[in-house]
Amino acid sequence: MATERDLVVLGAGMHPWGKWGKNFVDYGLVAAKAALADADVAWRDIEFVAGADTIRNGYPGFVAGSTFSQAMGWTGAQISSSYAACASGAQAMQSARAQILAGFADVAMVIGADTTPKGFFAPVGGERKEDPDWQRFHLLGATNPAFFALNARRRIDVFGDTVEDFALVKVKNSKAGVANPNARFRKEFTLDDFAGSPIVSDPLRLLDICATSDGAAAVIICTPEYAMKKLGTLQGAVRIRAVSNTTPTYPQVRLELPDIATDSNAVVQAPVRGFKDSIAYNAYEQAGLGPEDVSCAEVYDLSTALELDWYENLGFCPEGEGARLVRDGVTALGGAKPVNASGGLASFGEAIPAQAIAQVCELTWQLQGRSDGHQVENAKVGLAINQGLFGHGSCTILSV
Amino acid sequence: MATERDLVVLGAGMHPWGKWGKNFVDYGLVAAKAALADADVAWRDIEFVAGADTIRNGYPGFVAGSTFSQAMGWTGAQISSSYAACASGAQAMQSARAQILAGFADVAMVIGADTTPKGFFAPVGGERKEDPDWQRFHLLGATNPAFFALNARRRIDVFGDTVEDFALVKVKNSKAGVANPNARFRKEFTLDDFAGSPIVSDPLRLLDICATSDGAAAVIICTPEYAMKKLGTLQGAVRIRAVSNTTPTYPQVRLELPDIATDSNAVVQAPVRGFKDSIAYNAYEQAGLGPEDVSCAEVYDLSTALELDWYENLGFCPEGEGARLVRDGVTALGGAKPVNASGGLASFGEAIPAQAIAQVCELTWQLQGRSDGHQVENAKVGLAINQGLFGHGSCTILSV
Amino acid sequence: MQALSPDPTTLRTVTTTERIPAVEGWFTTSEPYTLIGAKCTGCGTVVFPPRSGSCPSPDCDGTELEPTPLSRKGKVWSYTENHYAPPPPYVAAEPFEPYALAAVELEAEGIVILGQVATGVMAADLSIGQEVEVDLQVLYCDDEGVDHWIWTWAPSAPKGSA
Amino acid sequence: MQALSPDPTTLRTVTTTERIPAVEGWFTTSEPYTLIGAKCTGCGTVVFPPRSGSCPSPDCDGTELEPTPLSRKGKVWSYTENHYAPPPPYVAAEPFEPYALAAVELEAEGIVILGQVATGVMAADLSIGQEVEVDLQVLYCDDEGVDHWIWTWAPSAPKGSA
Ligand SMILES: [Zn+2]
Ligand SMILES: [Zn+2]
Repeated sequence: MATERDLVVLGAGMHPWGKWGKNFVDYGLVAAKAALADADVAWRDIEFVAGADTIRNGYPGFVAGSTFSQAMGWTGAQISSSYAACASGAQAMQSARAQILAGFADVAMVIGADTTPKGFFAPVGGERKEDPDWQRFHLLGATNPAFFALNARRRIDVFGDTVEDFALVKVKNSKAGVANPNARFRKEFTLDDFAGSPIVSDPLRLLDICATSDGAAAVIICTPEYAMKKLGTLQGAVRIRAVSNTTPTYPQVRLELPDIATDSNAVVQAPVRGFKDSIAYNAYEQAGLGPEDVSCAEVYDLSTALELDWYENLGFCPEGEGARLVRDGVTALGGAKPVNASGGLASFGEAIPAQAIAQVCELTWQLQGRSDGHQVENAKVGLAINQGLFGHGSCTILSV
Repeated sequence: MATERDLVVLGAGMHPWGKWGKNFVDYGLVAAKAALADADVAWRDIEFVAGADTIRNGYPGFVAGSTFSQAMGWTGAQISSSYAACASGAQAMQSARAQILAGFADVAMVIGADTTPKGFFAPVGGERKEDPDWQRFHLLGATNPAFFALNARRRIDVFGDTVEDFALVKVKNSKAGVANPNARFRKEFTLDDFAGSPIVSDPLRLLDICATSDGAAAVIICTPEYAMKKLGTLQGAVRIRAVSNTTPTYPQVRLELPDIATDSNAVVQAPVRGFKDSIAYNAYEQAGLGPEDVSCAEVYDLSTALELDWYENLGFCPEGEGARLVRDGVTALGGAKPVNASGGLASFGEAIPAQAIAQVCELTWQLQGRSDGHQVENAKVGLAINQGLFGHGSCTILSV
Repeated sequence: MQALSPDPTTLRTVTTTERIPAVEGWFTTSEPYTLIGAKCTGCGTVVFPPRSGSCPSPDCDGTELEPTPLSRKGKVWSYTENHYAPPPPYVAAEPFEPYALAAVELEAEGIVILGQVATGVMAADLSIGQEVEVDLQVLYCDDEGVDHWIWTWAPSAPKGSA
Repeated sequence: MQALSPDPTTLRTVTTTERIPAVEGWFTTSEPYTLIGAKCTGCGTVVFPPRSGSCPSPDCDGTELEPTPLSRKGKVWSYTENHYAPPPPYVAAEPFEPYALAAVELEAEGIVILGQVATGVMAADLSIGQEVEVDLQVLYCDDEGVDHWIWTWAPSAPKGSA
């Protein structure tokens, strides 16, 4: 049951994902205005603006909270600008949530937008010999897909997964995405399409790996009191039950982006729960909910195989059994545990600071029954999870 | 009077300011360990880590909260990484403060560190035609000192200030800084030194403009309950009365870094209170205090003339009368309103993400009576103020 | 497709007479020289540099802004002189010559706009409240020898002179 | 100061025989090739890449770490093959030839370390659990013709062979 600490998502708005190369601010403005309209809140009424930063767009990207506040028109609001790689959106969510729960604001905007270059993500420019992200590219050529592939290979050799299992994730997600007007790729892929897809990082093919996209997402969140005044009832209101920005516990013994090596477990024993398990665990604890309560989940399918890992980290099945869930249709739209009913990153491509906020938009609409053509029936609890480079956990749980 | 909402600064630590070109993480570790020792808190007990980012040190700089958490040893803490240019430290303070007041943590670390290149601050690399910061450098060669100079020139032509008034600020601050072991420049300057100082941006000379430095600062903040358990009493505890991250209100009619133009006041009237006035005003409101209550203030003397502006923005005197305060010794150590008893940026040089946190360290020690040689007598209320590019206000008020 | 190929004669004429602005759409490159702002079609608010997509006023939902020429003349709000070459991306001449910058208030628009001051006019020649007007000069010459132009603030001709 | 000037003869010998590492202090450049970690003098925790100033364990206040050679041999934890040239700052050969990467577990240290696999050894030649050992190869040749070396994981020679 939601308590008075469980804030309300009053409105959600997105700029559709795509690849146009426009200024990221343009996308953000569209999302901000859509979210305000959805919430029926005037921009002047927003007391706190939490921006999720982008690091490839110069100064305006580093100060996203300020950039969007100025673009919408300065109102004297308090602001924050957060960066946590792929988890930036969740960190911005938590920033706004804490400000409200601390009593500094009643209603806030959380916003992120990005515009992205073509091809693999490369590190930021310049020679920075002490930056682990620079080192892994320069010394090893260890791209993001290479890290995804190391985990995919483990699944094959240790759990018996097949590359066809991975492809099934894309088939499932692309099918759901066809009906999503905010998705970039609205084409249904089949297993046959994979044969012609070039291998990028063995065993992963181009179709296994998510693209980089332009896009923007914003949500308006507020106290239950504020929502009550606005809506007249909290019946059907989407509540924020948990936001987890968990970091690893030493020693972190699973090789994670962008690290060249794990911590050592020779002197200090590894924690009971691995990093990715702990992200979900902490969110469940905060919400007082468990995997059995989740109606639908949005997880980061940066690679197809990675989605299978998330099933296990989320407790949807024991470790090593993720492939069974996609094979049996459990995680498909219409299955018992629909995952990425939005179409996932397979259909969107990733717009880094916007993506975790977009997950919240999608879940909000699912819980409100507004996801025409890709609606999860009777959705009551939605969960979004992902992970950013450098130990950034990100998990949000919503419920009606 | 402090209330239970007024958190406690339990410990403060710095790495002395200087110019060694080491990795910024090395400096931060020293400050973090010093702050923990000062607070007598174990690293494992820190529940939230708020990092202030640096944007010239690659990925680790963008995720300062994560970088310092990993460097100190992952503990599974929740984290944030904030960027707001010169106001980054205050935004990180408010991030940690809100998390605690929202009930997500009882004790948190706020930390920032930087290492800086020589010379003027230049924009981040690459051709970014839509970035206002890139534009002002490329199209006009409008450096930071040029903006400082525009304001200094106004003071001369409109208020009747002289360049000697500006120099007096440096004379005053450099004198105080001699006794500060964390200051970089511990040399007392005289008016005679100014004659030999080259003009950088007329009317400002090199000695009028603050240098860029390496440095780090960290504070441990906690709930009054946590402090009570630790200290046995709240008598003499340094309380956080206000943190303001105020943005401008449209139209912003004063030309501010890095803008090429102000907003227009032709259709929408300018707000009663200008941006810089509003930063202090909001902090006073939050604290329930006024300028008359302030025992000592740390203000950003990025240029000498700028310190005079702050006197007026802080309500220490009416607009245009700032120079009188420095002439009459009112703001000197021993005066009625000591400003920059630490030595200010004149003695430190600026280490961007660390500076606003360093201001809090300095005020904490002043309020605790630990500022040997530059102690403000009977200091009860301390105020720190600054402003970051792109509309970032930053004001913190502490009291015992 | 023939029609789309420019006449080489015309092309040469254009490249020799047209001034390439260092930034697109901020000012006119032929007389009368003016800065170009954007005006919200909803509330009439003007903004410089010009922008699109969203009115800068927090009370206006306007998303359409159209280019609008700004007043050619204004009054100096403040000024300074750069004595050291600014860092890149500024393209500094070598040897570097100090130059002035002025922030100028356009009364009708209620905007203060920063700009380089016309070459040769220094801080000592300026004062607050002085009337200046928009002119153009070369900001830098690129590696291909093409000049890139920028607006400047130039003291208005004294009354009675041409 | 005479004593500080190197003997040109010696210098030449050094530059022709010494291998320039692509990164300083992470591995030995003469046999036996090993990776070099850092070991906390307080608690004995080992970390790779080597670092200084602070023990990586949250429970240890240690600030002194000393270089320590790591096990030469380990077992493959996982592996992959790059089929496209990584972006800069990787210096890719042209034409680009696919190569393998392996994450290798060092049992004694309890660390998994990523590395390029010795040229010519591809994913099809690898399996999880397989023993590999540290070797060196040229990562890239810089504009001055100087080779920069990197550690690799190479399958250990089968038992009984040299
Ligand atoms: Zn308008
Ligand atoms: Zn240790």
